[in-house]
Amino acid sequence: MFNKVLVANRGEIAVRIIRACRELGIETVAVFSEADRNALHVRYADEAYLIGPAPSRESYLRADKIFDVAKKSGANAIHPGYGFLAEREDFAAKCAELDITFIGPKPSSIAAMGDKAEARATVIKAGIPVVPGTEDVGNMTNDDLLNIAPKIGFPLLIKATAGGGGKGMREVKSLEEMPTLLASARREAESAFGDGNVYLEKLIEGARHIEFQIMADSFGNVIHLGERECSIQRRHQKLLEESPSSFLDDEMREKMGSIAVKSAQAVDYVNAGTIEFLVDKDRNFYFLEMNTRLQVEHPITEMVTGVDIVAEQLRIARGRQLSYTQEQIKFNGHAIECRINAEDPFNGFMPSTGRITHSLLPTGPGVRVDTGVYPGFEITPFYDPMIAKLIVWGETRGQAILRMRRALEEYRIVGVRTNIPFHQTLMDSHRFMGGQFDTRFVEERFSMDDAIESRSSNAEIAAILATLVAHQQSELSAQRVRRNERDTSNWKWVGRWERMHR
Amino acid sequence: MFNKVLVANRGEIAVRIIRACRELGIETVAVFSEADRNALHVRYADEAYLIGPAPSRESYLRADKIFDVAKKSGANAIHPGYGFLAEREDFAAKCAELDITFIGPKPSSIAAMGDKAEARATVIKAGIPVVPGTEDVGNMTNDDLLNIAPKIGFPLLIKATAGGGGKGMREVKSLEEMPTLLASARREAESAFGDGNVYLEKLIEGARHIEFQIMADSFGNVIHLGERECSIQRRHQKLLEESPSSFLDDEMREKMGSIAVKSAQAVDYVNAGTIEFLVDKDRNFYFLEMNTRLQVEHPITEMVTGVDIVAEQLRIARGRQLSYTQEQIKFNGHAIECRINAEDPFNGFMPSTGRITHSLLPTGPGVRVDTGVYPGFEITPFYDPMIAKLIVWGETRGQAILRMRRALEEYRIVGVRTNIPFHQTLMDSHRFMGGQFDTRFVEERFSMDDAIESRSSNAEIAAILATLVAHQQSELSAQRVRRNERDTSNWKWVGRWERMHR
Amino acid sequence: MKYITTIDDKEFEIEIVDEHHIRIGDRLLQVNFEAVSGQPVFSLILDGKSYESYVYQGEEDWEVLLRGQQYQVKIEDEREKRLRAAAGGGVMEGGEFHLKAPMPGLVVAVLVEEGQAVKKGQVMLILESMKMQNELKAPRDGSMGRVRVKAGESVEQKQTLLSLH
Amino acid sequence: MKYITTIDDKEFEIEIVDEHHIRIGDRLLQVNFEAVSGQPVFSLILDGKSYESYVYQGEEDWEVLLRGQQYQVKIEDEREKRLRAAAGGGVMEGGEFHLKAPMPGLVVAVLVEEGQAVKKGQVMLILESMKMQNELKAPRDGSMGRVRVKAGESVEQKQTLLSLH
Repeated sequence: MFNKVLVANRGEIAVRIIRACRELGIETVAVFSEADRNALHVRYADEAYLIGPAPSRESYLRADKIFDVAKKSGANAIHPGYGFLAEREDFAAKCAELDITFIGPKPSSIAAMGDKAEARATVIKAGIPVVPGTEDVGNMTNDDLLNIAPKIGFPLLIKATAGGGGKGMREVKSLEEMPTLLASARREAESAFGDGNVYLEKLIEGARHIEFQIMADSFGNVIHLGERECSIQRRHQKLLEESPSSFLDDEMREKMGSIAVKSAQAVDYVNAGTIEFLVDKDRNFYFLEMNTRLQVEHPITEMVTGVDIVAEQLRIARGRQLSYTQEQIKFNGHAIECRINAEDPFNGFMPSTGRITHSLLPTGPGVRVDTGVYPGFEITPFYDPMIAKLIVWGETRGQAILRMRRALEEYRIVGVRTNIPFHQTLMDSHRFMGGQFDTRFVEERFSMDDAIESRSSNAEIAAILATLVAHQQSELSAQRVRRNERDTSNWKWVGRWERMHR
Repeated sequence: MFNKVLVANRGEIAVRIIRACRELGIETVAVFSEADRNALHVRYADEAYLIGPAPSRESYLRADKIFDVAKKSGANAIHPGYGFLAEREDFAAKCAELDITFIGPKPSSIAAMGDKAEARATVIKAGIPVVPGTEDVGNMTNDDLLNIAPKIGFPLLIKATAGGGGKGMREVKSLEEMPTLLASARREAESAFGDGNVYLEKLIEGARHIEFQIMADSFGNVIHLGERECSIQRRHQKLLEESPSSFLDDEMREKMGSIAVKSAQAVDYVNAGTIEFLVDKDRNFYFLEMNTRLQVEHPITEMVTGVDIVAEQLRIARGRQLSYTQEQIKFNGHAIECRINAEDPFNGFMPSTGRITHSLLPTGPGVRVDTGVYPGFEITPFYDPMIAKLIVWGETRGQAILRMRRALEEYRIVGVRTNIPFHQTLMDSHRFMGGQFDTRFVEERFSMDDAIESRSSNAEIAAILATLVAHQQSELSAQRVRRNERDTSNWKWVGRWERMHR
Repeated sequence: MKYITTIDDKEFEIEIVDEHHIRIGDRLLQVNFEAVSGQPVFSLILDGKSYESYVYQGEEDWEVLLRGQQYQVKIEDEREKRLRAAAGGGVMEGGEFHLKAPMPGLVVAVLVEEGQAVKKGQVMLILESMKMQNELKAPRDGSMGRVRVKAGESVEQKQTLLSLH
Repeated sequence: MKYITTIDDKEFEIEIVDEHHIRIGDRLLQVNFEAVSGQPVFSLILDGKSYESYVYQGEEDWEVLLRGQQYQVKIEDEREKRLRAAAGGGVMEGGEFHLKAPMPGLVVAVLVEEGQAVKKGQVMLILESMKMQNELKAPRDGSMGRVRVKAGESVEQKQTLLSLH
């Protein structure tokens, strides 16, 4: 049984994993790039080792260096977090070879779910509904795809077989435009994943993205921890998640949950994983893909079930049985997570970098913040712009929204721009409050100008604030000039020298 | 029904109340002293008014000024928090007179429970066990007390009738020393409360301080939210609380809970209140007193019951029924609160003042921090040294202790000294872990030197750290001297000027 | 001191009367104004109402972030206003615009060619940074001047990418 | 540079070899040492082990707060050590001790009189501050010198309260 875990990640998720280890009395080893010497995961871990320069491919993606650190530190387990090496079958296989416990599923499960075409084929065999599209195909030519497309029907999506994060994805409205789009999708997939294979999927309109958290131990026990509603996205990047989904009732939850469990069983799954579904307007649901790792948005499930998912991952990896049966999982209240990104919502969500000079976290009842940053920390352009996750719990969805609004209002981050104003505007949106949204909502039916009422009522206050600050600054600079004048007259020579060297 | 609440308090509890109001869509009015212009409650409230100089009796205790602000701002309710005016019958009565909702019990309930002798008499009538002592007495002479003392038996306690916080309290071991102690107790009570009356109570040895949270609406519904174990004290000041108490079983919990409810009913209680009990080694329990207000340690009850006590206070004050029946109150897991005080545990818990220059809050799963301070805020000597409450939840007591240990390790406050090391040492204490403690534990059987093992193992690291810092500083100052030397040779005159003005 | 402050084309006349009072239009208001812990975060108590805001100087105007809304604020004192009135109030149009990289990154695509006419809002270039693709748009109509980068090139922050006439 | 560093009467010989190495006794260790965000909080990675500590200069010694323990650390370089050895190593005893108010407050009680003999640890005075009564104790045995305050008096921080011979 392992007693020292190497956390092969950075940022908030590395901190999250270190916390779980510490609470179980397990020692932790952090790895860091040159840009992350002062990162929180380095400060909190028991041990920390430099693994290379700032760019990920020279540090956090360098499996060889990570294994070196494991050897040097005596770490006998690795938690990959999410991203980086988390879904790399070869990495998990190499761990087994080196007799290091990989805290996650078996390499074969990662492989089976990592290739989208194979994953579809696998779950179809298990009788699980998938979005209609090309089946059982490894390498279809453009001609094959153009032949099949009309049978699937338009609009449809071209998706990269090795895909993720919207890369190599194209929406096709008609057969005419398809050849061009196929070419560009393949090009993008090739450059992003080194694999230009694509497949076709029917485009579900008005779809919701709803996913189920599952946990499986090595004794064949598999349970689900309910769903997460993740339809609030922008360019296929999730921005806000909530649990439960206001779109599901108990019956549908049970049905989808048991299918999620079945999907995991189909690949002999162990540890934590997530089954993503698309749900159409008529509540038909389709298997989309499985994420074979800890998910960014796992905390909302923790809030409504009381299960510490990361602690449970560690227990499972230590060869223990699940601490819960399906019957013991109870859902209590409602949780929402806002991803706080260093990007400017008033300027096309442009990423923002810089040093955080001041930060005030929202705290108090029902509020949790998972973050890897702190005042004095520098946000660099090398990594993901997500700098914190703000999670709230409320007895009802309404209470959770009001609490989130309160927490967003309290949250201050100075030094980089953040998307907090986006979330504030979203919390005030009637459609969001009413639960009326799909995965296109943010891009197509939402605008930062929606909050026009509160805008005009506060314009006068904004004018006063800016004027007071401008006035204060011009007073200050006037004083500075006056002081220098005096210096020059008394200490002519010195004053000049001082200015010269300022 | 009120829609604007004046919060007649400061610090973390004012922030706590403002948060609850905001989450219910109620407007908030803060009051502040000259020392608190930049305090968090001022920053978070919708409105804020200065009410006087820093000393409490010139600001937060000035009922007249607070009523002026209520009038000016149109606040139609007042939440007193704890301390200051919270248990002042005349203040509550004046609110009623001015048609302002007092968010708390009726003046008559405050009066009945505020006078310790009357409170004892009231609950005795309701058949509730009290610590043996003098009964039914308003003004006993020293002779009366000296006569009764042997009947109660030694050791016993002299306590101030109007008392609280250990003021005017003396422990008496024998009749011989009693006259001197009576005199000093009366003197202290007179100066602290303007009332020199005292009474006697048997000293329960090895006692635990266990209290029950009760909630009552104006329709006569009274429920309890379980107990809080508050035996970790120093000089009658609570330092750590937990819920549930490891000393109680379900049967005893039910019995004490129903007696707590009965005590509240005996004074026709409305809103939130706390019944304090002493429990002796043999699990006999005695009514100690009732706190007719929100309690500092209410969050641990919120963590294990899921009830938002402050929100419930507001609902009750708005004339609504309790949101829960006794049957709906379920206890889930274990919560611990550490009071983080600005005091130096390595120097007799001496209070510490100064500007907080840096602060890093523990966050993540199961951690809540209630605080009114932030980096840049100045801790002044005018108010209570409690600057934050660190609260954790775990599925079991063991998990909660491990989580608290993790959270304390993460918590950084620079600029003032805090008692965080005290709590860290406590978390490592075997007696604390085993639940073996009473109200004398911290003073009599605990020492900061208990952690002697970890001390010596880290001494070498401490030596290295100090040496590196000292070395760095001497290098820096050497550089400064060298730079000055060069300056002097090149710019003799300038260098001298620069040094003169440093 | 009197200021003319403009937000969303609306003008406010704000007079700083003394340390604790301002006049806006004909209303005299009590102000209590503080910077919070040496940051560009300001706490304002205005006739009892408490506000907190992030105020800083942008490229041209002041920027105010208040309750989830961002305001571009133009502030002129009386002297500046008079000068501008004397100049005829004409706002300068045209001139060359240089698109600079807002952050270090990788140029994924250049969507315009030299000499090409572009419309305001048209995407000119895609820059990848922090794992996100960012569209850089034309701030006004114009014709493309020199294009200094090509797809696949790494650029530094503030490096000039292309120019718009 | 070599230092002799003492904690709890235990001596450590620590040599700063270069920016990334120290020698303690005969072990050569790799160090990576950083101040965190300009505060007296230091992050030390020592042969891979990560420590964080609050280090500051006390009245005489250095103080280190590490993992819930506070250490008084005495640091001497070789020159200082030699000087002290030459002086015979005698530690100065006695001298007058002036008890100063550690913070502003109210004197609740003065428990000693001028001329009285006191023992180390004996409570000399009670000072109320932040609603707490604080006992100020004698740092060593001695006899009371001048008592400058009386019960009921308000005192400023660092005001001298009484002296001990």
